[in-house]
Formats: sequence, C-alpha cells, structure tokens
Amino acid sequence: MTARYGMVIDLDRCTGCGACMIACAAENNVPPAAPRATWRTGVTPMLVHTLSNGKEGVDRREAFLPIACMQCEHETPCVSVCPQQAVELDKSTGIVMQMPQRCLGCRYCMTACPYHARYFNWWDPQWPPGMEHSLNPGVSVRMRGVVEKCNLCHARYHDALQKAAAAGKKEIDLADYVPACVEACPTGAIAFGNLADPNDPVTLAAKSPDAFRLLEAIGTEPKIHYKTTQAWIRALADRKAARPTEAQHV
Amino acid sequence: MSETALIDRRWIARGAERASTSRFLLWLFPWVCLLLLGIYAAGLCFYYGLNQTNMDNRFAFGMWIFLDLAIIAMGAGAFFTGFLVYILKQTDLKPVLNTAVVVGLTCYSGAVAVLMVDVGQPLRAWFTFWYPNTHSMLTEVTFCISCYLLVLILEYIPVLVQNRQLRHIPSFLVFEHQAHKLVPVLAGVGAFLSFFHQGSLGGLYGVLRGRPFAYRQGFAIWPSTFFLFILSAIAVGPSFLMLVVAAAEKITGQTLVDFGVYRKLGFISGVLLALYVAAKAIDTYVWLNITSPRLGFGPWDYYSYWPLSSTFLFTATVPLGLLPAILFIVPRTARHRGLLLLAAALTCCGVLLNRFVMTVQTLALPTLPFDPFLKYIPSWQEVATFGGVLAYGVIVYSLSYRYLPLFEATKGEAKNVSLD
Amino acid sequence: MKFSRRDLLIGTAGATAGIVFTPVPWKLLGDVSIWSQNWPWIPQPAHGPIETTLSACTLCAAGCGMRVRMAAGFPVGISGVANHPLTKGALCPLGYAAHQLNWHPARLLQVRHSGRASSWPEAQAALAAACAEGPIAVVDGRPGRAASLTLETFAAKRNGSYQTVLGPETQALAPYAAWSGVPASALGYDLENARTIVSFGAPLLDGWGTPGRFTRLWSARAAGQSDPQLRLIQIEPVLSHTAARAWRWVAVREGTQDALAAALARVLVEEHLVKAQGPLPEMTLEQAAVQAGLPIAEIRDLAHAMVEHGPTVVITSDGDPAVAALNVLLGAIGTPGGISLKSKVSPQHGAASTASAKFRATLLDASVPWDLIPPTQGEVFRFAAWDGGGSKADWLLPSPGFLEELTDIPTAPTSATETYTIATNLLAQPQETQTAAQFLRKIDASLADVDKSIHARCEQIFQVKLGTIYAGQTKPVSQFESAAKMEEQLRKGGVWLGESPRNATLHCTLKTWPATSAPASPTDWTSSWAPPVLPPLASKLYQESTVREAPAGRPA
Amino acid sequence: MRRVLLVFGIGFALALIGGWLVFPRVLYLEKPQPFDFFHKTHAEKSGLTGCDSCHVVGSDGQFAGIPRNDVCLGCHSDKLGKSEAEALLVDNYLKQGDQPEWLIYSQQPANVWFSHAIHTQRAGLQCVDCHGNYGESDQPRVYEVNRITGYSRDIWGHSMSRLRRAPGDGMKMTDCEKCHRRHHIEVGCLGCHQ
Repeated sequence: MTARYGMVIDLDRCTGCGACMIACAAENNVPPAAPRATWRTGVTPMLVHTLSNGKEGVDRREAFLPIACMQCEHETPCVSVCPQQAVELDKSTGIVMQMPQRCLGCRYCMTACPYHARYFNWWDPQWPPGMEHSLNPGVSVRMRGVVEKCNLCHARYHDALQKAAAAGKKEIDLADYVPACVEACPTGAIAFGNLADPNDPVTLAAKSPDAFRLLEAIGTEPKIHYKTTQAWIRALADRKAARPTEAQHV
Repeated sequence: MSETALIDRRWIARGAERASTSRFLLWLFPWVCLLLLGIYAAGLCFYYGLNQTNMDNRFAFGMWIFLDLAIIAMGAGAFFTGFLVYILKQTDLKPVLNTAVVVGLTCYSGAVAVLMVDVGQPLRAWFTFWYPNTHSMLTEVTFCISCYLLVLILEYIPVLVQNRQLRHIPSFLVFEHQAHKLVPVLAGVGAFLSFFHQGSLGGLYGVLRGRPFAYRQGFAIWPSTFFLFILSAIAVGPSFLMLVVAAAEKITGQTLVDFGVYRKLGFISGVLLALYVAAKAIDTYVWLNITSPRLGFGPWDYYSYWPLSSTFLFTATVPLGLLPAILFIVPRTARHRGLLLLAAALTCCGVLLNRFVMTVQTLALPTLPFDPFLKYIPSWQEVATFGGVLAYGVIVYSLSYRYLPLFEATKGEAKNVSLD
Repeated sequence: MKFSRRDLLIGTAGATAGIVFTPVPWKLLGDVSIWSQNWPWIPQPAHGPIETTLSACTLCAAGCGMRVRMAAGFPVGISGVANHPLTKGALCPLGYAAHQLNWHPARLLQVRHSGRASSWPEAQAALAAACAEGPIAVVDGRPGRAASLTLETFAAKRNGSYQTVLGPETQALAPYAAWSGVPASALGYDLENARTIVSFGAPLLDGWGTPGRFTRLWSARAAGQSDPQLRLIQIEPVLSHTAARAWRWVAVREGTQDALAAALARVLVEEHLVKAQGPLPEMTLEQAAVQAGLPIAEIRDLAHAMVEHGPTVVITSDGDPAVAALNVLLGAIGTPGGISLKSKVSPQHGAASTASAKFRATLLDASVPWDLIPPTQGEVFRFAAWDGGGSKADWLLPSPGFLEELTDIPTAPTSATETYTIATNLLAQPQETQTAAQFLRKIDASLADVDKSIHARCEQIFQVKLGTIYAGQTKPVSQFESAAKMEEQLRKGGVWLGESPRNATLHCTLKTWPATSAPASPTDWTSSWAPPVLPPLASKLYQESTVREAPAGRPA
Repeated sequence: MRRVLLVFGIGFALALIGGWLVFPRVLYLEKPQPFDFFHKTHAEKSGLTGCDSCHVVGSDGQFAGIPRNDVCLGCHSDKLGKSEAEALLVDNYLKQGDQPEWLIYSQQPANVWFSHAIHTQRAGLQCVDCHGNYGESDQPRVYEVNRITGYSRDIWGHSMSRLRRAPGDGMKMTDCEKCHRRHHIEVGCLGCHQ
C-alpha cells in the first residue's frame, strides 16, 4: 500500500517558540547561521513566519505559521523544472525528494516554489571545531552551492523501514516514523499522519471546516494542511487581507 | 615602425585599411581591464561560492539570468540573418552576415560563461546531459544553447581561416572551401535550434505555475511565452545587429554597408515587432482575465507595487514597442538614418525591459499572503562579472574586425575568397 | 630521419585521439564531480550503531526528561520523553540542540586567575588560604541537589555562610513565603486544577517553569477554543509570544502592573466579587486606572472575567507583592488550582540570603546564573562550563559541560508536586574540569561525595515509601523490593513523583496592602546582562528568521 | 603520408598505454590495514561458520559492521599463536582497549543509506551475493583509495573498464540499480541516499 504522508498544523496552538526549527536543524545536520546569513539567505527547512493583522497597539494580533516543504502532490512545481532529476515525487510515500548530491545549484526549483520552502546553501556548512561529533549519522551534510529542503526527516523513515524489515514486516509502524518538528512541538500543534488512510486522525482533521491550505487555488495539492478558528488568520491565509511591507516584516 | 606593429601588420589582410597598431591597442586597453576585473569577480564566486552575490533564497535568479536572457535575445540576429540569407534567400543581407555570426558567437559564449558562474556546482553541470529531465525547460535550453554554440563556432571558423596568416596553411584552405558548402546546412540547423531555445527561454518562466505573474497557458507543452520570446527575439535581433554595425562604422569612420541593408533590417524588425506587440497584447489580456484569476491572483496583486507597477506594462508595449515599429515601417521615418537607429535602440530597450519584468519582477512579487514585496540590488561581483562578458564581446568583435574580412567594403585583397 | 615540429603536432593529435579511448577523461570527469560531493573540508558524520538512553536535561532547574541518541560515543540527537509525568515529552527550543554546547567556542577548559591562565592546584591553594583568613560564602544556584549538601557542609565547617540564588519563578513565590512563613522553594502552582490563570508578564507559553508542563496543559484545555476550559489572561505591555496566544491580552502601561493590581483589588472587594475582606490599597480606582493607562470599564470587566470562571490564580513574573496580594483576595492560596504547598520529603531551604562585603571569599557554584555578580570586595571563585564574558570573578574554574556531570535534579520550580531525577554523565568528564563539590572535597576529604549523597537521597525516598516512579510506566515506590532497584530505575532516566500537594496547611494573612517592591532577585546583587551562551543552532531563530530578536539586542 | 600515419599511430598508442596501464596506478593509492586478518583461518580454526557469527544485524535492523574488540576478546583474551598479526592485535588494541581502525573495502560514501537488514531479511540476499566470498580469503587484501574521491577502489571495481567483474568487485550506484531493475524494485533517490 502506498502512503501519503502529510501534516495538519494547528495555528491556534503554535506559540512561535521555534523548537521545531531547532529540532529540524539538529536532526538534519543543518549548520548554524553563517556570520552574514539573514532570513533571506539562511537554511531553515522548517521556518516559522510571524503573521499579524497589520494593526498596532491593543488591536494588534499576531500568530505564527510554520512552513516546511508542502510536499505538493499535483503538478509539483519543483519536480518538473529540475534539469537533472535531482527532485522527484516518491511514489510510495508522496514525499517530494530533494537530492543535494545530484543538484547543480541552478536554483530553478526555488523560483518555481510558491512557498519558498527551498533553500540554497550560500555558504560552506561550518560548525565550531569538534562539533561535527554531534552530527546525525543518518543524514549526510550538504555542500555549498546546492539546494536543500525538508525531506520529511527521511533518516527517520529509513530507520522505521529497517526496523520493519528486521521484524519481517512489509509496512512501517507509523509510531516509528515521527518527523523531528512534530516530535519537538511543545504544544502538539503539528499532527503528522498518512493522508492516504481515510481513518487517520490527520486525514479527518484535514477535512474539518477550520482546515485550509496555502495558495490552494494554484492547485498543487500540498500535503501540509493548516487549521485555525481565528477569522483574521483565515482571512489573511485566503488572501483577503492587506500584505505587510518589507519594513513591517523584518 | 615598431616590432609589434610589424607583426600586427603581417596579420592584417593586404591593402585593407585599419587603424594604427597603437590606436588599436589604446582602444583595447580599457576593455581588457574590464575583462580582467570580470574574471577576478568570477574567480571570487568560484572560490568563495555564490555568497559573493546579492542573490538570496527569494531572488534565486538575479541580474545574471536577466542579462543572459537579454543578450541571447540580442544574439538572435545571428541565426535569424543566416535563416534569411540561406533559407529565405534574402542575399542582400549577406554583407552583415559575418558580423551577425561574430555577434551571435560572443553573445552565446558569454551567456554560457555567466551561467557557469551562476550555478552553485559547475563541476556537476554535465549531469544535465547524463541524467536529463526531459520535462524541464532548462534541459531544453541547456541542450539547444550548447548545440547552437557548437554551430556558431563551426560557422565562425570559415571566417576565421580567411585571416592572412592562417590562409597559408593548406589544409585550412581546403577545409574552408568544404565548410562553405556546409554553411547553409549549419544555418538551417542553427535556425531550428535557436528558434527552439529562444522559445524554451520564454518557457522557463511561463511554466512556473507557482508564480502566477509569469505563468501562461499555451499550446501543447509550451506556454504562450515560448512563442512570444521567439517573436521578440527575432524582432530585436536585426535591430541589435544594426546598432553593432552602426557602432563599428562610427568607431572606424568607414562606411561598411550601404543604407539599404539598414532599411531592410529595420523593416524586418518593425514588422515582427508590430506582430509581437499585437500578440503580447492578446496574451496579456488572456492572462489577466483568465489564467491569473484561476490561480487566485488579480491584477492588483501585481500592479499595486511601486516602482514595478503597471507603468512597466505600458512602457514595454507603447514607447518601446509600438513606437519603434512605426518608425521602422513608415517610409518617411525609415528614410532617416538617425530615426532608424533610434528605433533600433528603443527596440533593444523594449526587449531588455521585457526580460527584466519576466525574470526580476516575477521574483519580487510576493506569492505567500503574508509575504512582503522584496527588493534586490546586485553586488559588484555580479556587475563586474557581466562587465567582463561585455568586454569579451567587444574585444572579440574588434579583433575579428581587424584581422578578418567581416565586410566586403574592408576586405582588402582577401576579396577573391568570397562566401559562396 | 629527424623529429620535426610537424611530427610533434601530429603525434599530439594522435595522443589526443587516443586518450578518448582510455578511461582518463571519463573517469576524471566523474571523480571530480564525486569530489565536489565529498569536499574534504566539509565535516562527515561518524559511523557506528546508534544507542538511545534516557536522561534529564541539566540546562536549567526544570530537569525535563530527555531521550538522547548516541553514536560513536557522542550524543547526536535529543528529544523529549513522551508521557513523562512532568514534561509530557516536551523540551524548550534550546534543549533540542543542547548536545552541541560542549563544543561551543565559549567552552571553558582552563583555570583562569584574573584573566590569566592558571592551574587547579593554585586555585585550591588560594581557596585554602582564603578559608584560613576569614569566613567565606558558598553560593548555590540550585539548592536541594546532592552537590548542594557538599557545598552547605563545607560552608558550615568554615563558619561561612551557605547561600542560595533562586530562579525567577521561585523568586516570584517569595511574597507568599513571607506571608505564610513557608520557604518559597516549598511552594508551587497547582496549575492542573486552575480554570483561569492571570499572568502579570510571566512568559507562561515561552519557557516558564517546566516548559512542557504548561504548554501541554494549555494546548489541551485552551488553545483554539472560543470558550476554553482554561482561560489564560496575559497582562503585559507588549504583545509577547504568550500574549499573542492568550485568551485575553491586556496591554498595561510599562511598569504600572501594581497600579492595575490595586485597581483590580478595589473592584474585587468593592463589588463583592470575592469573599475576602482583606486590606485595600490607598489608591482609588480612578487614580490606579489613570496610572495603568486603562479605562475603568475595562479594569472592571477584567476583574469580573477573573472571578467568573474559577478557580483563578494570579502569576507574577517578578514576585511583585502588590500583585501577589491579589491571590490572597482571590483565596487562591492553599486551595486547589492555586498556590500550594508541596509534600515534605525533600530537604527545604531558606530563602535567598545575600552575600555582603564581609566575606573573605565567595565561591559561586556553576548553577549560579552567569550574570549574577556578588557585591563583595573579597575574592570570587566562579565555577562555569562556559565563559559568558565580562565576568568579575577573580577565579574562573572550568566545570563539566552538558551530560558530563553526574547530578540529581530536585523538584522543579513552580511544580506543585515534588519530583526527583538523576542525570548520569553520559559523557566522560574532561580532566580539565571539576565540579565545585569535587573541588571542595580536594580541600576537605571528609565532605560527602555526590554519588553517595544521591544514593542516600534514594534510600530516604525509599524509606518514606511515598509517591511513584515513572520509567516507561508508573510504579509506586512501595512496590520496589529494594532501594537499589529503585535507584537503578532513577539512574536510567526514571523520575520520582511525590504526593499531591498539602493544601489545607498553607495560609497567608495580609495585614496591610503591600507596597510595591523592586523585582525580587537579591537586591544588592548586580545583574549585568550578558548574552547567554546558546547552542549555535539558536541562531536559526534570531538570525535566519524573524521569530525572535537576537540576544545581544535585549536590554541589559 | 605514411610517416604521418606512423607518427599519429605512435601518439595514439602511447595514449592508450598511458590511459589503461599508468593512469590507474596514479589514481589509486595503496593503504595498509592495521594488521593482517584472515577470514579463512577464523572459519577453519574457530569453527565460526557464517558471516553473522561476527557481523551481526541487531533486532532494530542496525548492522554492527566490523566487530568491536569485545567480540575478539571472546577468544583472543591472550595471544593465540606466534604470528605478528596476533601480537599486534592483542598488545596494541585489545590490551589498550582501542578499536583497530580498519579500512573498509566496501565502505559506501556518507550520502548513501544501505540497510543490510532489508537486503538480507526481505530480499533474502546472501552476503556473498554482494561481497563475494571474502570468507575464504587466506591472504590480506590490498586496500586502495581513490586519490580524488577518497572512495575505496572496490566501489568502482578493479577493472577500469568495469567489464567481467566478480561479485563484490564494483559497488557503484549503477550496480545497485542493475539488481533493483532486475527485480522490479522502484525506490526514489532517497530510498538509498541520505
């Protein structure tokens, strides 16, 4: 049976603590920020955005929106554009796979991604001396000059596969496969599951009226869903509210 | 006469009048400096990586891609003139053919050079040929450009071997005569390849469904921009050629081609430009009213941002599109050399602007609802690298002009070897 | 026949043609691109099988349960322990990258004396000399540990004083301690039973107390509900992360929370919203409202919101008694869902006494926050694993880093039930380092050894037979056949939970409405704010994203 | 004209010789192992039959790889026989308690994820199918490393042309793909990369 792994992220529960970002970076051997790196040149496969209703003072409201690769299911923008098959939509898991060792760093996929979930390694990855001991053996370090993104903690998927094989099972146990950000979220705002399974709680949550997806009209069928009960967030997400200026953003 | 001057003379065709060696070197000097600076800047990018540029994750494509698209469009003059002369038998354009080849060669090789700096892992660039993704417009572009570059080189060699010294080597002369039989074929192949990749360059952005500002519907696998780019490229090609020849005439102070050629080039540019503007207008209408709304984006998602507001749309079409077209076509204006060149310049600017809008503005416009409109200013390394390419172009052209019979008018006695 | 230039050309042509039919060009092309995939200057992760062990985080006093993945003898990943009774599987953001801290550039691995490199023997001699000359102060940042016992006895033997510095959350309980006569460290919040929580600037959702405890609670009972079972009212001048997610955010004017408290008190009492007839502030409602910069209507509404959905508890960030007094009016002391008194198994400590100039030397344990500098003319011996910079200490003594020290973790601040955890040293302690306890035992061998004290604590817990041990599943202490068995569980990352709080016995009486006092960290300690030593990956939060502001950007 | 052909031919021939015979010697660098190890001896003397008596796959599917000292200590608690290798093993490693740094012939690069469990348990492959029968090796093998890539020579295989290779000789991606294709097993890039 082929799975379709996805998430439902509850924006009402996200406190913007950033645990998901750090857990993600630690799991996937993402280097600390280079001295000159900014929010536009950093490598943050999981990135928490700050939303606001644009008002000031007591009327101001803020929310936090984590963005990882949306794992688009349909006409996946980055897959078709890659000139040398470094990106592909995996048949058995629905994961959009980015293969940095194949990538030549043309960044065409980054211009193609409407969610800006792809990151270019502008610098050589560097850790303070000795810190390479803390690297996760399950993930290879990306070199400078290639694009990377969320592969849905593929190292953990590997472990689950291997465990299943050792136990003589064909299917993995979903309990063995929990991405780092999901595991790390202190409020349990991120729910992870198999959208191909109609009874999976995530599948059901994705169907609730509070659930939505970003830029749904573009029609790439992302597998990361969001939900909120707050009208202003929904209005913003559905592009019915004013945008911030760059100054407000940074 | 100094030693160098003597050697220099020996390479120039007998009886051809050229600037004195010292003046020529003086002319080359600044360009060589610029070239060296460019090489240095490129070196920085190779050694330290692309953090030397001001591109970032949002502006993954920057000035380089924009100008690559632009100069490749300009270089279209090469294949299009070849196409006109050999396929459509417009033999009266032959005088500018050599120039066209040289311009094409420099534009394409320059563009490829910059692309090599632009990618993060040039050592792995050949993967595209080994593991090609046939669905990718970029694969199409890579294959066509590299093949066409080969064609251009083959087209250039016959011109090259007409040099006074090289002609002494018998085997070269033999080769040259054989090559001439080949040239029409090359022109044909070149034309096909170029039509194709000019298109795929347009497709590059047209297929980006994730960027509603660039996304276009189209025919078969190709978005409308595919065809628009072809049209705009062949429209601007002759104009650019015209400017180059005019510049050469101005600098050398000689008349190289008669005015009829200008008018013909202009007329071709004008007609195609008119066609283009019409097509572009229809395309824009369809896009704004059907394509874009389907993706949930309306005109105000694009045109409410200063400075890249709707004024761009207007400028691109009217003063830089219609106006030059009229200037080219209407006999009364086309009679004036000045107006003709003005029109050519306007056309080039128009295409520049169009490529800018397609590449840079597309990335500047936010897609995510809570994202701001972003700005980007290229770093000096980016500018310098491109300056290097510009210098490279000028140098190659100057050398070719000096040592090769580019124009009938200034061949000297190399005349007896004509191009057919 | 002689070899001509022409031959050379032809020969080269031949060679060029030939080379194409050898592996040379093709293998080189391939290998060079493979080289670009394994650049020698890019670090490679270690090989080797991965083992997972349970432990507890020692970055702060909270002692969250940790699952540590070890490869080739080094920690390569940290995650929370699902259904851990205290932290519910959550860690704070820093916890997830804590295993990188030992290689932090600021790591301290060399004894330093007034800036210059020195040695342990010299430091030892210096302290011995100091002890001979006069009384010394030993300062402990996390009282109640096995190590604390060593420090305390050392101070006692040298008729010096043993002093404690309490964390902000415990400090915030100081007023109740003063009013009830129970030490602050014995108090906690019974959040699980509260239905309205009024926070005066306490970062409840942002690393307060034991992070997982409240975030999970809030997530289950409050988040995303228009009429939540648990109402979180955040009173704070700025829209903090907590305020952003609170059920209600009240933007009070900077530094006027005591005025707002006074106003609320008046409404509560005058409108008979509370039974208590306690003392009232002199300030009238109007004056208070003007100070706090809030319309009277809103204050009145807030007061009603506070009581309509009880039990209600007020939490302060800095132990401002004027605010704390609201709890007395609300009757939120010694009642379910309020301030409660822990069961009495673990040793309890006096409130923070303060170092003063009379001591010949002051010894700061590594648990004392880096930015706290005692006001003393005497010599300062400071233990630390990381050099936060700008230290006023005469002696900087390198202590073990993360996971390099065997220590126990007593009850977390703000917790209403007692807990006890043991963090074993998963990594070998670098020989350059010593803990304060180890150092003092070098001077006085008769002092208790941490390992032994931990053993003793376990014995004690086993004797009392109270509470339960959680290690995978919950098991009452009484069901353990021996203390050793129980200790083994604890050393493998288990956690002991004490009895439920003894509410009945806690009473606060308020004679007069308390005057505002400055934030209650020990008054004469200067706190020069230095950017904390964070795991390098924290830069993701403040440099590569806009979620948080850079530490350097925070006010001193 | 004949002379031209002759000179051309000589150049051609030299290139072939250089490319096929000299180039491999330049490209690969021989490296010594910590000490000689003989699979065959272990199979015969200690009756350790089957690779899994030393190279174990854990219950969670993790492959232990080359056994660590404690496994060796099972027999080699003190010297067995007089051989130099034996002395090295016991004195330099087992006694000191540090692991020999073996150079692994079939070591895949860091960007490869290979699970022995999946290939042995699910696909039912035997060790020899990929590794060849090292179990019968009775003399120490030479370890060669590619100077450019740092890969073991076994990855490319010993014949530069990659023709006529024994199993275990040549472990490139194409070799994996060949087998996967034969058994119609489709895995994406990240099926085998990490």
